[in-house]
Amino acid sequence: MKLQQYLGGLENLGPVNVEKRVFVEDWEARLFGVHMTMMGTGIWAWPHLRVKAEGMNPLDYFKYRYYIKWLGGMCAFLIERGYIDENELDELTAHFLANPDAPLPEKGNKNITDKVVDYLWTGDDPYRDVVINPIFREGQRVQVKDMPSAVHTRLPGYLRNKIGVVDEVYPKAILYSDSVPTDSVSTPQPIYRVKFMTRDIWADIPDTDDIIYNDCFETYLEAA
Amino acid sequence: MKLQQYLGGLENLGPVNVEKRVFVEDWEARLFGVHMTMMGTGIWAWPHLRVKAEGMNPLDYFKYRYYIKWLGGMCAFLIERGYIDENELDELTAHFLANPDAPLPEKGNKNITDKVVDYLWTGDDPYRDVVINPIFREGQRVQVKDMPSAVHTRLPGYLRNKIGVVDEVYPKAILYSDSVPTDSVSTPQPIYRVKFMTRDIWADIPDTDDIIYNDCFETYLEAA
Amino acid sequence: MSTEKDKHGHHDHLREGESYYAARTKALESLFREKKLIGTDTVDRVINFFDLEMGPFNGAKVCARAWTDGEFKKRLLDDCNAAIAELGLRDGIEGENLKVVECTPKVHHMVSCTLCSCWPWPLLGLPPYWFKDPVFRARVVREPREVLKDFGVELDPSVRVEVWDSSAQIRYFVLPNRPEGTEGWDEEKLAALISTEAMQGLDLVTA
Amino acid sequence: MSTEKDKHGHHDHLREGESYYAARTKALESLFREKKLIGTDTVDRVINFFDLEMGPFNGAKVCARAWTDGEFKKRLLDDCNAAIAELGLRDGIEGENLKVVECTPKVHHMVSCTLCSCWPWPLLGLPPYWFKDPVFRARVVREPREVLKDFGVELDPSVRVEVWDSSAQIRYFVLPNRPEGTEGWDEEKLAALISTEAMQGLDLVTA
Repeated sequence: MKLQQYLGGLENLGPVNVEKRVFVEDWEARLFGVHMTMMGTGIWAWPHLRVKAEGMNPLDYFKYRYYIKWLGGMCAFLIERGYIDENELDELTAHFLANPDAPLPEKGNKNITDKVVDYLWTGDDPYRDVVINPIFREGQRVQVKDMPSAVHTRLPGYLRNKIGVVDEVYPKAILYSDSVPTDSVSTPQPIYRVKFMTRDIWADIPDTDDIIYNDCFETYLEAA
Repeated sequence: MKLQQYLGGLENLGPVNVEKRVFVEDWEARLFGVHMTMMGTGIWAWPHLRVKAEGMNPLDYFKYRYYIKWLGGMCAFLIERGYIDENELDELTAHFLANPDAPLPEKGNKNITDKVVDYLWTGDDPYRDVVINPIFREGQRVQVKDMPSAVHTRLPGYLRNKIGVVDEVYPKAILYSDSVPTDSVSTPQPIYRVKFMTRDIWADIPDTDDIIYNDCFETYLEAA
Repeated sequence: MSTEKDKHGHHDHLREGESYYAARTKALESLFREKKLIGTDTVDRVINFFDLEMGPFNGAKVCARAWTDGEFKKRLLDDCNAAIAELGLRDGIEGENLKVVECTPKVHHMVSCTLCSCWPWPLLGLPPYWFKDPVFRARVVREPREVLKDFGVELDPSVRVEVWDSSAQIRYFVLPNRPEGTEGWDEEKLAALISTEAMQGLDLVTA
Repeated sequence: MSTEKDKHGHHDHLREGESYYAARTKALESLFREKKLIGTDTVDRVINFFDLEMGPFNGAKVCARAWTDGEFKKRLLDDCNAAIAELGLRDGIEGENLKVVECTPKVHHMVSCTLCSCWPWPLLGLPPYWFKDPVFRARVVREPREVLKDFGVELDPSVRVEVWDSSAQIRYFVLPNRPEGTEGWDEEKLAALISTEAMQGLDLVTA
């Protein structure tokens, strides 16, 4: 069990940190800018970052702030794929650590900025125009499979083995990602909004009318 | 999900601490002596301590050493049950913190020592001489139920929904505990040693012949 | 490089402090510039984009219009991406497929992403810290009312909670209840009442 | 006392340091003495009991006899509690129902307690730190061979691993393989080779 795939429903964690800022340190915003550049120029996509997050020590996952984890994941990815050299990065880090006000090089590719902004406005629609024959219909009872643990999943652990009702069959096939190892969501397939009674997931909750909706890839479901 | 009930199989945790001593600080041995006294005089039993452990913040559970958690659990229990007063304990703690060499009072009940040693030699046999009619037989395939989360369980989370084979039907009924809230192991009942193929629990492991045995209370099983 | 370093090296870096993270981030951007993978103004432009173009001010505008124009609200609930274009708003990344869920006096909607941090960027900008907090994500599906209390919101027990846990590509947006006492207010005045949190169900709008 | 204190107070104490834990433990024993819930010598006697009476020296004696007396080994595997009495050993707490599992060149046994720290006290005394480590307990059932590597033990891949995860009241004890080159050794000399870890499957016995 990778805890990051089973976060939903984990008990006894204490209060939520209700911090409302997006970035709590200046470097986080700049790191986000680099990440967005990587997205907009095709260096990576969300699934690559998520694979890194799910592969972390779960205690570290809880311990470190969101963008600290991003920093680790981005550096690891860029080194693994040969975009940057680890020693070079370590040396430059030491340089900026000793000289925090040292300027960034006035180099770069001025076309990248427009490309990234264009990407922000365009996005990356996951719908694929292929023929789909959804095997479940609206109103049907479905059970969530208990798939083997994967490098990366889009199936929240707390839904495994649970039964819900198809609330909506989405009209087109969705491609999640064909470039990372997942538990079989890397081919375009139908997705379904499934409605679960929260009490069917956790029998001990007091609020028996509450509902949870989740968008499930077809491969995660079987007829109940 | 209470993580402490689902420890088995948790991934990406890093190396085991292979420390071979039982006690790594002197106070731990003395705390254990007090605990053993509580056991031997009927103040508490294992299930009370386990309830406290399973109710902890899971991150704290990983963070603190075993006997540090015992210290917290023992103090909380003794205060809740009125054996000691929290303020009195806090004041005495402050006293010994300021005066680490201050002596313990030369008071006590000299009969307790023999009683505790006698308990150590006698133990607490959980077998209960009641008629049992085990509903499963040796060689039968059984599936582990996915019981609602409980205050305290003896069902390892990683076995939920998994299928194994009854390896042995134990000859007598076992009483786990009738004094703590559990997921129904608090009545005497048959138990079974169930044999699981490790690959049936985790499809991605490389060692496909490995086996896990677990002693399951009857209430946790259904015919497969 | 040892195997141990291969396995744990990158995580070791996490144990450093803020000045290290800042320096490493600067080193990263510096290398991107050297390798011409980024422009000198790209990072500033991205930050600026989420300050001025994609932010919760968009979502608030949508709510205010929906509160004051019943026909617009119908179109919004039916097809969010099409409806927001009427207001001159654009969709884009993390909002290719937006879906609005409407609170009523009897039903309160909350959005979560227990697997990562899916969030409707075109309407709300980037997700705040709390949404990405593993503790929020762990608790919101099982005990949404308790989580609301951490945000200072006490929900009437008679109200049903519906949690929308994003894990595919639909991005959910909550249309909160219009507060009482705002009859006749114009859209701008209404929009100013609406917090980011309210548009994901973690706050109620009050006048 | 505030609600917050009720909910989190006892855990807060955990955040203190060793001198605090020592003082609080002393305060606990002190209060037990004041209230006559304990004798002045009880704690010392309990510590002494596990130093001298219930410890891994018992288990080692059992293994050495089993290695040198085939008939005893049969009785041991059949009924551990009865067999150890032949050696003058007593069972007792956490050993009311002992069960011995025998390693062979083809099968290696390991014991775990993923839910707490069940351990055969009459044969091995109290469990060492590693057995109670949540990381050990999490990993041993899924990746026993990797855990063995952390203990410096490399198992031949052809050997099947059987893990005995204690969760009811049976306490498992591993009879390790007798090492080669010990033909004719007496029981005392054999017993001296056997570590606590070997009797739970986390070590191999070598001469």
